[in-house]
Amino acid sequence: MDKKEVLIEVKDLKKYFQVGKNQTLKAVDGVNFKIYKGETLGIVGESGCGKTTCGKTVMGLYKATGGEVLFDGVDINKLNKNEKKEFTKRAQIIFQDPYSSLNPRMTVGDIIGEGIDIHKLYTGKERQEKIYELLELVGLNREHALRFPHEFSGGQRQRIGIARALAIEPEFIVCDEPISALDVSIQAQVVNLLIELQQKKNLTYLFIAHDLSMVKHISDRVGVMYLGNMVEFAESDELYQNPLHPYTKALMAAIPIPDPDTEEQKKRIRLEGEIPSPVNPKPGCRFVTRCRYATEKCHQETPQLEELKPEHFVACHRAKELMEDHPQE
Amino acid sequence: MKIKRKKEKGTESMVKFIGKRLAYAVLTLFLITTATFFLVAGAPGDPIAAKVGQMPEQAQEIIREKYGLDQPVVKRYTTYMKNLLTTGDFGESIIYTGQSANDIIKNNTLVSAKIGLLGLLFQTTIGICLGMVAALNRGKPVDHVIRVLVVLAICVPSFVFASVLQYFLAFKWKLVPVFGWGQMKHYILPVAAYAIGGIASYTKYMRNSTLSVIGEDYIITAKAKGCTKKRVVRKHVLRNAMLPIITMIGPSLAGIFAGSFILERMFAIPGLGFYYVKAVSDNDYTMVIGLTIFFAILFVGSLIVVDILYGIVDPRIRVAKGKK
Amino acid sequence: GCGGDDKKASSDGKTEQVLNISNNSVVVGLNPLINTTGPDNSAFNMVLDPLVKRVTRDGNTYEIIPAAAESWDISEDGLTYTFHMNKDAKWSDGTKVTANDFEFTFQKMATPSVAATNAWLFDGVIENFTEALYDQGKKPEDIGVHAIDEDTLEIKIIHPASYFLELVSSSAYPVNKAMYEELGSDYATSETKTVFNGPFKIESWSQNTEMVVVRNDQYWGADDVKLDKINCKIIQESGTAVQSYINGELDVIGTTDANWGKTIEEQGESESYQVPDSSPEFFMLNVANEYLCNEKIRQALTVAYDRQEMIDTLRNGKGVPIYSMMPDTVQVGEKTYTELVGGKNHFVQELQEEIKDPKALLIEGLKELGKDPDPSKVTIRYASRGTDELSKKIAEWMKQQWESVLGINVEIDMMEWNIMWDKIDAGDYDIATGGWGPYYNEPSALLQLFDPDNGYFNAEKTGWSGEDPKKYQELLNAAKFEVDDQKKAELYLQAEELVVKSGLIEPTYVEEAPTFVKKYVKNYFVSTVGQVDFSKVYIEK
Amino acid sequence: MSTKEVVMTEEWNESDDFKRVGTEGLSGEDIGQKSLTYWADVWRRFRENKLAIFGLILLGVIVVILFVGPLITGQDYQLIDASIKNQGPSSAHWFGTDDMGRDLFTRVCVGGRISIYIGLCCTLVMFVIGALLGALSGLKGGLVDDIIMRICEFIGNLPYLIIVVILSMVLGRSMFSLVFAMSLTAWVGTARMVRGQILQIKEQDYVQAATALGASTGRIIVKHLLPNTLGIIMVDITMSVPGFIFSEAFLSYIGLGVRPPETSWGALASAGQQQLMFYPHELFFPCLMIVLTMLTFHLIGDGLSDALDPKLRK
Amino acid sequence: MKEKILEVKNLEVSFKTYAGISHAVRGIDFNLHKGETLAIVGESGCGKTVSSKAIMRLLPESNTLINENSEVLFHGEDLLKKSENEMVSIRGSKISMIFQDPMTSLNPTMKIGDQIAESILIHRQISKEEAYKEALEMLQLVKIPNAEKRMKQYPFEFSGGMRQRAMIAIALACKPEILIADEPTTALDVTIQAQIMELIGELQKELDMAMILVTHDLGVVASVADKIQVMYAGKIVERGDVREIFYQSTHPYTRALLDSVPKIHSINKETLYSLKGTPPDLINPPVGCSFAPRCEYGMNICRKKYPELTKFSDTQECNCWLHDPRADVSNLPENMIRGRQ
Ligand SMILES: Nc1ncnc2c1ncn2[C@@H]1O[C@H](COP(=O)(O)OP(=O)(O)OP(=O)(O)O)[C@@H](O)[C@H]1O
Ligand SMILES: Nc1ncnc2c1ncn2[C@@H]1O[C@H](COP(=O)(O)OP(=O)(O)OP(=O)(O)O)[C@@H](O)[C@H]1O
Ligand SMILES: [Mg+2]
Ligand SMILES: [Mg+2]
Repeated sequence: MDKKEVLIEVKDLKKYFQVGKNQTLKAVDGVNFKIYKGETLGIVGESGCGKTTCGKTVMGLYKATGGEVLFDGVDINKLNKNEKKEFTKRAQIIFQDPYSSLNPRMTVGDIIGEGIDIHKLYTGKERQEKIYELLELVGLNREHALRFPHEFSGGQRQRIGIARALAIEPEFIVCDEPISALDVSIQAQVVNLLIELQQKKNLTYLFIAHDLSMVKHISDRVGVMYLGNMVEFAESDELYQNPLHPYTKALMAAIPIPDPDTEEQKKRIRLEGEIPSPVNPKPGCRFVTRCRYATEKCHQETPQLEELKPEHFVACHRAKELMEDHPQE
Repeated sequence: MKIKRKKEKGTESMVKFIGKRLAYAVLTLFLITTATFFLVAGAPGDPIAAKVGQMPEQAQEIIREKYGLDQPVVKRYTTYMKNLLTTGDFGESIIYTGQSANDIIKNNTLVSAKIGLLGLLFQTTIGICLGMVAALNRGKPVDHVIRVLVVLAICVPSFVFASVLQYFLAFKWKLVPVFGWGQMKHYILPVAAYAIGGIASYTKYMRNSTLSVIGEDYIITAKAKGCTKKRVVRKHVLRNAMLPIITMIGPSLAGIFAGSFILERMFAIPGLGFYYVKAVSDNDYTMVIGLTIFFAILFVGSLIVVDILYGIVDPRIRVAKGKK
Repeated sequence: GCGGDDKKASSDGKTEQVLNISNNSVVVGLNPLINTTGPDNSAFNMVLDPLVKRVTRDGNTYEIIPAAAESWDISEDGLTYTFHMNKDAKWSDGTKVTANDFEFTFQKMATPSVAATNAWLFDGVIENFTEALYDQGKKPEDIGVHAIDEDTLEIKIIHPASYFLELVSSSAYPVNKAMYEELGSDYATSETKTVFNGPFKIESWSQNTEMVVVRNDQYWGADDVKLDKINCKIIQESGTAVQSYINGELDVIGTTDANWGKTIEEQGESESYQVPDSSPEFFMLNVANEYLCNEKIRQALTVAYDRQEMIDTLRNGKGVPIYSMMPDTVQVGEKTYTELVGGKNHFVQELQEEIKDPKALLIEGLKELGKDPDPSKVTIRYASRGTDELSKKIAEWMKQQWESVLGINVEIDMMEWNIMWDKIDAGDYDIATGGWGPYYNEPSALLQLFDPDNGYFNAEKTGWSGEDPKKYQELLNAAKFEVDDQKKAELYLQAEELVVKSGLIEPTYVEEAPTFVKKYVKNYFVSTVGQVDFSKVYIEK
Repeated sequence: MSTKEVVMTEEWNESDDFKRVGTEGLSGEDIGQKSLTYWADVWRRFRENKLAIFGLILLGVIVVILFVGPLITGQDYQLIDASIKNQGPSSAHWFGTDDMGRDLFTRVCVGGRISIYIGLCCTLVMFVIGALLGALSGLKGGLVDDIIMRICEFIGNLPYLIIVVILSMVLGRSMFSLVFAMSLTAWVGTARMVRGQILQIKEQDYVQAATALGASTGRIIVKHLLPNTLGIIMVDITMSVPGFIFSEAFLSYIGLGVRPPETSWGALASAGQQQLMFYPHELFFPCLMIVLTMLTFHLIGDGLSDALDPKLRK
Repeated sequence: MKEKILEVKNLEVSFKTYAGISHAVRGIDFNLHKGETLAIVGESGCGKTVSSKAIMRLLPESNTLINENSEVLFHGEDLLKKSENEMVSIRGSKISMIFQDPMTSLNPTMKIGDQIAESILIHRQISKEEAYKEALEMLQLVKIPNAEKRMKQYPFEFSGGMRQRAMIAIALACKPEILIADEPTTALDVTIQAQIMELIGELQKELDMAMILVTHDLGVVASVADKIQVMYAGKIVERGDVREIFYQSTHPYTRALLDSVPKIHSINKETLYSLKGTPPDLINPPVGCSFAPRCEYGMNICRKKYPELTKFSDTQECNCWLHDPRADVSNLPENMIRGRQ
């Protein structure tokens, strides 16, 4: 872990959506993290907790409501037109939904070539060759360049999306749940491809997913989000072995393991209660409605991320005492 | 796995919501009045030409003065607006000397509304029924017959339809009076002629909407519960399929007062459509503005009504707006 | 109410005296001072008695008969009219109809703020009327209309006018003084805010549905009025109206459609009457136009089509061609104008005989103007009067006639008629369609139109210039003060020659629409101005 | 691995049959369907819709008749001949003659050209204005959107007839003013629809993907937004052509239609309506053509919207 | 072994589509016993939903073709031969179904209470009030807090988890003998998923219901299922009880499924097992074993002839040529080879 170069630093990032009068949906509410060059940072969390929003804000696709995103030390929200274009050349995104992320009226070749055209990287034959190369890189055929997205299956589409992102040879890619829409048998194809590419091209990933096993599989470090907040953040093995936040614990316990014996022995941590709405959230810890350790303080104050163990951050008022009470858990 | 986006609608109260709509509506109405005024004032053709045509110049002046037509347009506009805003009076009709536009509108709306309402009633009920029947029998002969009829009905101009109806039903077979107003039998022809196009389009929309509802998951849920076909249709399909239809009713709702010029003419129905066309072609600006505002109010109003109506039928919207 | 059940015989065995008629345009209002459209006048004709009435009798004859005035005297010089009021005349509220009511009516007409639409007709006729109306130093009280006493009304006019009685009969329906003073501008805004002194009174009125009038029991001649009730429905679509006539829902119908006419005749229940209209149709040419300033070209246009054929094609033959601005029914004193001038007024016919080759004449005219003699280079705009089917057909027919006979191009401009007036005002037309219903049956009622100063089609609008307009004016003035009918007619003839023979105006035809009346309706005669004396009509089944 | 082979190898050849081949020959990324461009695919599905194809053919036939018909009969649509008024259909006059003795067939053809021409022109104007403003409104959002939407509401409420009358007077009674007046109010609907579409598509990930790639707004509009709204717009377009033909008929009925001697189906129908009782053919033929044309556009429109419906795509 | 209540024999379902006839389910057989949980796993489009809907006769009549020889015997009576009226009385009362997507499976314009009560009203001769009271009990049973208030609310006022619970309440309102749960938790979060699955388990025990659980989530299967059948391209390729499938799967597809899921507790990051290619087109299903083209161990024969059934135990059986004595079993993972019975 020593002396890694920071590529991206996210400071107190906030993204609110105005949904009707006096209705603020705090999709991301004060998130901090760093991504080092060449690593994969995973983010997990329930559906709607703000993962996609976070990823898109990091990409500058949403204008941040507050906080900053420093890419190589420069705030991406303060870039001028040219710098912005330069930024887009270095950072790319792969979308969650392989169906809506490809323009149905463009050929696969054009979709992949779009970035090349925009940044005028190659023209003519070279461009064509590059596209073929990319297609083959993601495991498709040259002939597919002239086809349209609707002719492809979900996994293939996702790979087209990956090829599109790779076309301009970025350093950093936000992978927004690139596998959640795919079949089990296809998921592995994509994940393997991503890992392979990372090794080949020394890419940096922000890997978003709600499938914890997959996140763990691919990530070096993992952040857990709950309703717009980052509640826990650690190296992946550490996190999975010693979750500290009550939510993370529940999450870990809830993950169904495809192994009947493990399942049978599994201790269940039952979470009661429902997930509150992110619209006009109450102050205090967001998890308070479902947390069995909640105290008065949790209702009043929003906990901040604290480094309870080296490189292991938790945002919970009671994490420390709980950790000491049940060191094993 | 789909991305689910809970569209938490604003929780403004209904009153506030309507208030805002009304404010917009008032602004729109004001603009429309202004524009209409200047359009009509600027339009070629003299509203009192018919009256003063033959008169010597001096005599014409007297009449012009009476209607303020000797004033510059802007002055006329301010005077008119002042009067309109303070008294709500559209002014005396220029063509129908001695009668106020308000009275003319008041006296004729009801007639137009009767035909219109009846027409709308038939349009919606028959349209909705036929649409349902077609959708529920998709691909069967009934469906085909209904669809063909719908296209035909949409394709025949209403005046042609009206003429033919009048010729056969009234003149040839003497089943109903040729024209007239006041008794039930007089309604038959105009209402039929008025409704036919609407029936067709409601049928079409209802069919589509029903088909899409039938494909929804909750219909399968209902079937899985053990609902009989009839019950599924009555309890689950109908209400949901009618939701989109309600947005269609909005503009028609405003339209029922407007009257159909052609039908009024053919069946000698004393409605507003006649006045409207006449006022426009005669440059009777008080009448034009009066009618325009009247229709615009109805239009804007009906949109609000539809919103409310929609809220009543669709709980999702009702609560979103009415919370707190 | 509906026409259907009105036919039943009443209990005492007598036929119910209910007449169902229709009109294609609405009665605008009930105030005779400001409502003066055709339908308004028809309504007033039933419910208001002017001083005298002009009625039509069988055989198309006319007669001025006593109405609110039972008799009248005309002074030697023809300038003072004294009316003796009918002492039995009462308003429908039972009050007496007095000379004061009429005095008041005329005074109101002369009041500028009232903006009475018929006022101008008396401008230049009644003493001081002009000065009062245009606020030139006289007050409405100063006009030459005086109630000597309750039963005597004296009217002083400026020049002798054989048509004055007729004018009074058609354009001076009375208002009730007492009521008017009470209601002011609210007078007669509805049928309940007015009173009637005619044979009928309005029972109900819904503007674009129906007007129902019933016998006015207060009417002095009520005993002679046979009809109990008249339902006058508004039916704009002529087809609808005819169908309902055939179906028995109406008792009277007018139609120019030959097919309907045949159907009705085959039905055998109707009597048909044909009365030529008194309103000539004509084209007027804008002399300011580069081509139309030439007399030869105008004449060529005038004779380029056959008027009878026009009537046959466009009006199913229901019309009478006219070759003079004056239909043959126009009178000067006792006799018709045509009769007095020995038919010399048929200028168009004259021209048609003279000019055998209109195209050649046109080319001659073009040469005179120093223009390209090729007629196909000439384009003339034709302005329609209205946008209805008939106007369209006339336009299309005229276009074809002029184009094929003269080889010129005609461009049709369809326009609403108020817009056409506007364009004529602005001189923005080449050939415009005109039609005129004279207010009284005398040549001046039509010739005045073209008065270069004051007429509706004044020189400004027609572009008429040079000596002719002055001469025209002088001739009309001379005629005004001429007492001898023959001489008067000659003066009119000279004036007419200036406009018609020069091709400035092209008279075409008068309409002669048949009116079908169910046989059981008796005494139903339509006048040339379309009026019916309903007080004599009755039903006999 | 065709079926034939299976039959042949009924007797097993153990050594060969049980030879491991693994995933060999699996062109891993074989995609089942034929390669088709989006529009080719739409066209394919459209073609399968027999009614729509029927409509298309019928429309073609109608258009051909409109242009070729008068050449065959050799009649002049303007020629008035009082001697042959109101004749029924005959070999000389296929649709009979009108009340001024003009050949009705030729008039229907000439009128039809104008009606269709009006329908197309109005649609074009409506589409251009509506699509531009709608796209602008949907894209820019905020104040621009607000203003455009207010304008739409405002124009939508203006009395249509007044605009027709005024324009026909100001601009002269020409086809241009008629087209202008009719489309002036009609674009509002298109603008609303395009705006709605754009708002929807704007949210799609592929638009954001383009943004992420650094695409300019212009590129996004041209490459992504417009092509993807086109489908829905096309349905709207096909459906509005007959709508305009109808409007013109109404205007002709109240005397505000095309300027004579030109004619249109609306004008012919309105003239024919007055002759219905005695010469029904004068109403029947223009109406027949209106109905047929409307029918074709409706069928085509229906077919298109089915073909474009994403739910029906495989 | 408990009583057999459902027996599916040679169920074959196809659909008429634009592109041709799609053979969604191509002849499947299975039995269901009282109280047991049968899981059907397989990836998207393999026919899981179609087979379960076929049992309930809920497939659209217009374009569905069911083979005449297919049988669905419920207590020995063939459901496929029953009239629509008879089916109505079975659906919801004897056999119930929960659907995949709780967001769209509830009528948006009907109050939750009414939707639950409807189910009771249809099948039992009781008054509205009573039905409503029972519905309330059901809602409490599925642990929805504030049930009384919730009864009067509309689906959109419920969160996803609550909606899914309402669905369960509807399905269980009449205490059915069989519950078909079609991916009941796919749309939910793991924490909520755990709550729901546990709930279903409890209720199942309480009512001694048989359950068919349709899912592609092997984790869920591992925790609740008694028996598993694996489907691929419209056919069942392997079945067995839980442990047999998880620890001794005999079909390469089953293996692939299991291997492509990352193991959360393993520390080393080996490359995931990844299947090449995509599932076959059901309009022209391949001759032979439909998995053959993607199968690492595929042989020539696999692409020519559909493999016969091999039985390994009372419960486990599999259709795969690899278990033919003549098969080339080199490199085959140890635990895939099992003795035939
Ligand atoms: N454009 C938007 N306008 C308003 N609200 C939004 C918008 N985008 C997202 N949201 C809301 O923000 C919250 C977070 O959404 P986001 O898409 O980031 O969640 P997520 O963690 O990616 O969920 P999932 O796992 O379902 O993809 C949600 O409540 C969502 O409804
Ligand atoms: N009504 C229908 N018409 C045509 N084809 C259908 C229909 N319903 C299902 N299919 C097809 O049948 C096949 C099997 O579908 P099914 O829904 O059973 O899959 P599944 O195993 O439930 O998948 P998932 O995990 O995605 O729910 C699919 O190819 C599907 O496209
Ligand atoms: Mg997301
Ligand atoms: Mg499924």
